[in-house]
Amino acid sequence: MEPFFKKLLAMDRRWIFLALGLAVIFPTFIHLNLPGLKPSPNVTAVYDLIEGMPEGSKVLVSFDFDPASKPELAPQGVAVLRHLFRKKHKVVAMGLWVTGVTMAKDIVTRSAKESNAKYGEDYVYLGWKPGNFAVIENMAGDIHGCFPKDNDGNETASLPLMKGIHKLAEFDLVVSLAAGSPGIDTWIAYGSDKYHFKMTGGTTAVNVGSMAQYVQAGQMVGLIGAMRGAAEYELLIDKRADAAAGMDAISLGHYLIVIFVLLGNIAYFVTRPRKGGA
Amino acid sequence: MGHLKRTVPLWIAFIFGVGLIIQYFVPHPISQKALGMTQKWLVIVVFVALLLGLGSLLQSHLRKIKAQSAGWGYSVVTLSVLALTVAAGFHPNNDKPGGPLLWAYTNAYSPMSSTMFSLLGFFIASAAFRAFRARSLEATLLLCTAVIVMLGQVPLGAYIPGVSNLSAWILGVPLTAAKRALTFGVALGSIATALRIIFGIERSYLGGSE
Amino acid sequence: MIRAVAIVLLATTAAAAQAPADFKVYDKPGDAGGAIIAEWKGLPDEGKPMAEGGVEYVVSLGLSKDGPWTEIERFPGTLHRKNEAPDLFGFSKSNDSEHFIELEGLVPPPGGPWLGTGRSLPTWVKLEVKSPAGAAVAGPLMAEAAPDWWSWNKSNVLLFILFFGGATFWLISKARRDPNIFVRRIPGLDAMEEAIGRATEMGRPILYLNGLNGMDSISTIASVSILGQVSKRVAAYDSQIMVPCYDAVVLSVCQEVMREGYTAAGRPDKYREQDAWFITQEQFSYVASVDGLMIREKPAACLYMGYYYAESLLLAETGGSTGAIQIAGTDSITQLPFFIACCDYTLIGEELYAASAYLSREPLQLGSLRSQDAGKIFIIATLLIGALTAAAGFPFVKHLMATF
Amino acid sequence: MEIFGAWLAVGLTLFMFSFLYKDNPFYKVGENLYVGITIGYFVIQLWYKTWIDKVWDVLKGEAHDRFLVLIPVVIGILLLTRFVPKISWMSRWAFAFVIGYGSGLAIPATLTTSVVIQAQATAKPLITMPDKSEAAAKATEGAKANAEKVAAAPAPAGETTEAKAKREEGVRVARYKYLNARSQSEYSFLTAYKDFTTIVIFVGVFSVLFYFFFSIEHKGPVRVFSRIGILFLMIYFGASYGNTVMGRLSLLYGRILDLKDYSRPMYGCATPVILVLMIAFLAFLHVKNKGKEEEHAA
Repeated sequence: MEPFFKKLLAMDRRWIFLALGLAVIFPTFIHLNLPGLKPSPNVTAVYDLIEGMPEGSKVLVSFDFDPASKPELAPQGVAVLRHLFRKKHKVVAMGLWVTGVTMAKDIVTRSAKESNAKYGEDYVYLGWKPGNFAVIENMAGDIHGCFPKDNDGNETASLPLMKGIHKLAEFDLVVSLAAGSPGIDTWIAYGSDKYHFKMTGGTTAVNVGSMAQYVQAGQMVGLIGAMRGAAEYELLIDKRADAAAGMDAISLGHYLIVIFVLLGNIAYFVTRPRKGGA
Repeated sequence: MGHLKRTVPLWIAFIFGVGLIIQYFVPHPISQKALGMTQKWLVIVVFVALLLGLGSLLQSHLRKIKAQSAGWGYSVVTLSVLALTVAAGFHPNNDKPGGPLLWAYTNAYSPMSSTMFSLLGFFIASAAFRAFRARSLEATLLLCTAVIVMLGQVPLGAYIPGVSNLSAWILGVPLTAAKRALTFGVALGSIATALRIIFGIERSYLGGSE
Repeated sequence: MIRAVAIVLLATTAAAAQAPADFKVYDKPGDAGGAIIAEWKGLPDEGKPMAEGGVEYVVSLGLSKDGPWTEIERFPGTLHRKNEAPDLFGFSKSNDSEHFIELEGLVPPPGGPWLGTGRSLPTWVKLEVKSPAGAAVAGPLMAEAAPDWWSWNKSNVLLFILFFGGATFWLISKARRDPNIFVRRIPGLDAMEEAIGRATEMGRPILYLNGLNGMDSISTIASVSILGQVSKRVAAYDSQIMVPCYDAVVLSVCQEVMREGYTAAGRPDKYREQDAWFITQEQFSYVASVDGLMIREKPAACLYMGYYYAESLLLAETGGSTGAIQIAGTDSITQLPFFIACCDYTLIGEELYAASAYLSREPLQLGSLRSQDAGKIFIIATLLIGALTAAAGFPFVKHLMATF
Repeated sequence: MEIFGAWLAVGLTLFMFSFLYKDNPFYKVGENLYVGITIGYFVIQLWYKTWIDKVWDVLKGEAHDRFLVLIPVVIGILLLTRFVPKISWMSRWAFAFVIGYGSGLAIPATLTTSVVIQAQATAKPLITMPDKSEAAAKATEGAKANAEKVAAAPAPAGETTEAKAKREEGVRVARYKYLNARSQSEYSFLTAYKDFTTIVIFVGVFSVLFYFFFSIEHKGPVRVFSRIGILFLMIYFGASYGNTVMGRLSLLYGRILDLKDYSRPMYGCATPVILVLMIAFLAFLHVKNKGKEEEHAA
């Protein structure tokens, strides 16, 4: 055994890179569905809210993040959209962060395609407009005025779905997936506090603490927190996808590091020169 | 001349240093306005200093290109991409959707910075393998807490009895203690250093006396 | 600063209810203006529900003594107690039964700034008490909101600054008289000398990083003065140093400091301005570049001094893979674990600030180092006394350490 | 443009990842391109956000004190004197401004956030004196009654798993509230645990501070304390290292997910194509260099 351990101690670190890389990539192709995940009350609250709305409710989903927070928030978006389309709700998507426009479009189109939702009738992607909170204020007065054209340049007024929606207050629910500000806080301050629509959303691990106050204060219903929250949501809609795979990948990564550390220590004790030995 | 070179800067540091300490205790709008204004000054100084940085950067890359020293082609890459980015920035549509600067941001800047950041995932593993060896009592303690906390983080850790509670306790109690003491130390050290500067004892930033 | 009308005018319009005693209205002290405060003593039964004889307070504002009045707030006797605002009233026990209300940034219905920022119009405040027994009115009283020149409630911070500054001065002047000061060994700093020596033997350069903060950050200032000491030794050993910079101002200061280091070592001819250069001011591209530099130039020693963020591990792990001796020093508490894991020596937190004094061996610097110890003794004593007195039921040390 | 963007993003991502294998031309191109972009971006940001917004627009404006913005411009220009060796000493005035400013700003700010607030949080009584007042006893009684009531409530018929989980959570919360109230009115196990926590934090803070003493020789009791301090530091280092792994692996997973996204045919299978090309090129380089080395050896 000793030569093996000696080799292990002197191992090129690239073997660790390779092992870790494989451990993280593997679950994205083959879902392991490791046990141990349990939906938290905040995530269940979001699920219950969407589940409980009558079919055909109008929901605005705002993608308020940039690619840096994609791993945490994109799976939340996909899971929520899947749920919305499955319940036959009408989805209007948009974003307050200019850096997230293309990414949000990709998420929306993919989820819609998978659920056979039709553009213009079941969902619309409005894109982005400058102005942060001012966008929300404008939308409160007149959505068509604020977004005369959708992201692809179609006349908003010509889209069947948008014919029935003119003001922010006409939405039954607004979902903000936010990596910071503008985001949930902006939607609450300039939107739901004034125009009284229901509000929910999701955020990144670092923001969970500061956003949880809105849930406690009753200004929003539930909150999806980081990748773990997304994985819990996937569990609830019974469609394990990127976030569940992510949790598996991350868990595997942890185990791998722990195993390497343990092996390294065994090797260290086996190979170290013994005191007073023969 | 000596005065201008050595005494004046010491006075400038003293006046701004003491001024800002006093400002902290003065709630009057004039004091708030002065703080806001001087904070903007600092930003503007950084802007002008950028020219200095650009000068140094151009010098070092042009030197390489001129001497055609090893890898000079990469310097050409840096400088031309720099020029392209600046040009894209002055495009009238620069940061609107579809504008060139935003395009470069989404498709080049952002993937590269998140990739560099994600390399940490690999490095945190290899560094743990090399560093976490039970060589001494201290090293063993470090190793054990790291392993317990790692196991406490993953959903499966909940199945190992005691791990998640112990990990939460470590993160809540001894970690807080050490962090607090470190914070005290750092605060005292930085205040002492700041005082040394304001009172002109620490003047190495002024360089030579000539 | 109380420029208030503190005369108590007790109007007794409704005989049945009792008007609160000591109704006062005055400018809020220690603020930027724009706020006034009204305070009064609570009534005996105010804590009870309305039906059982409790009270409701109604605060109204007006621009003249005779109104018209605008109701600002209406609240039961259990709210707005003075003990909610220790920044204004301290921690006295009587605060539990006294009330206050802070009136700020209010605009009366016809428009116009009433209590805007800075100085504002004279404002009349009227307090009505409503209870099942009837109603009573206190006031109206007048006050003007005005900005103030001193925040007395921050005095504890000022005291500490004076104590610490005084201790520093005293210890420095002591050091001037008796320059033999004991300083415990800091292994990381002793190793620096060895690392520079080794670099010379190997004929490879030393890489020195100043961290990712600007020149206005104290950690960068500490790092730059260590660079001064290091470059002195580099010059003496005739070694080579590379200082890739993250910030243009830091770059210029580094050049100045290095030139001085070489001059002090008697080798001004060896100083080359291009040994310090600017890379870029963005976290990860800076790291990408420095990592590449490490792999290509294979420095014999990497010194990381200053403030670092997440990139600490990217730097130290790459440096470690090249076999360099690595010494880090940072006050970035979150990044310390990664330097500890990857570097041969790490200056932990406060040691970074001690480094320049330690290396320079100048009595004045060492004297100020002792003021850091004095600060620690002060903190330890405060905590001990605080814990003991708190256990005995006197929380005054805790109150002394309240920040506003 | 979108497909080209995807190819660029994938290519650059893989270029940066190739550093894990070793330094190679792909990484060098990526690295230099990255530096170029970030400086360019930085120049643009500063130009618009600083020069235009904070200087140019102010100067063009009407404010009577608008010319004050020229002061920092002059300070900045002092820095530029470094390009002229004869008057380069003038740049020190600018250094002094920046450094003095930072020092003055740091002192009160550090004191409040890092010393006073932290000290306040640490100076707790090490042993809790139970609150013997009637109100405290009453609160405990109330919490106890409530906990018993919640625990005794029967499960409704046909309860869903989620509703059951919520109900059980409610029972736990009520019980915890009771234990918490009891720990304040009498010396219970929870009180002892809380005191233990306070004492551990206290000892930890003290011993680590002892470790940092510079002008006292570390022997005798100081040595003992500073040794304990080191142990606390080690626990801190280990725990916060372990605690960071999660975040770093999430980032890595995010990148992998992006690469997987870009493997789809709608992006022209960017990831596998570029990956194969890169591996082929690196293999070619490897063979070529090996050939060279053998030539050298011969």
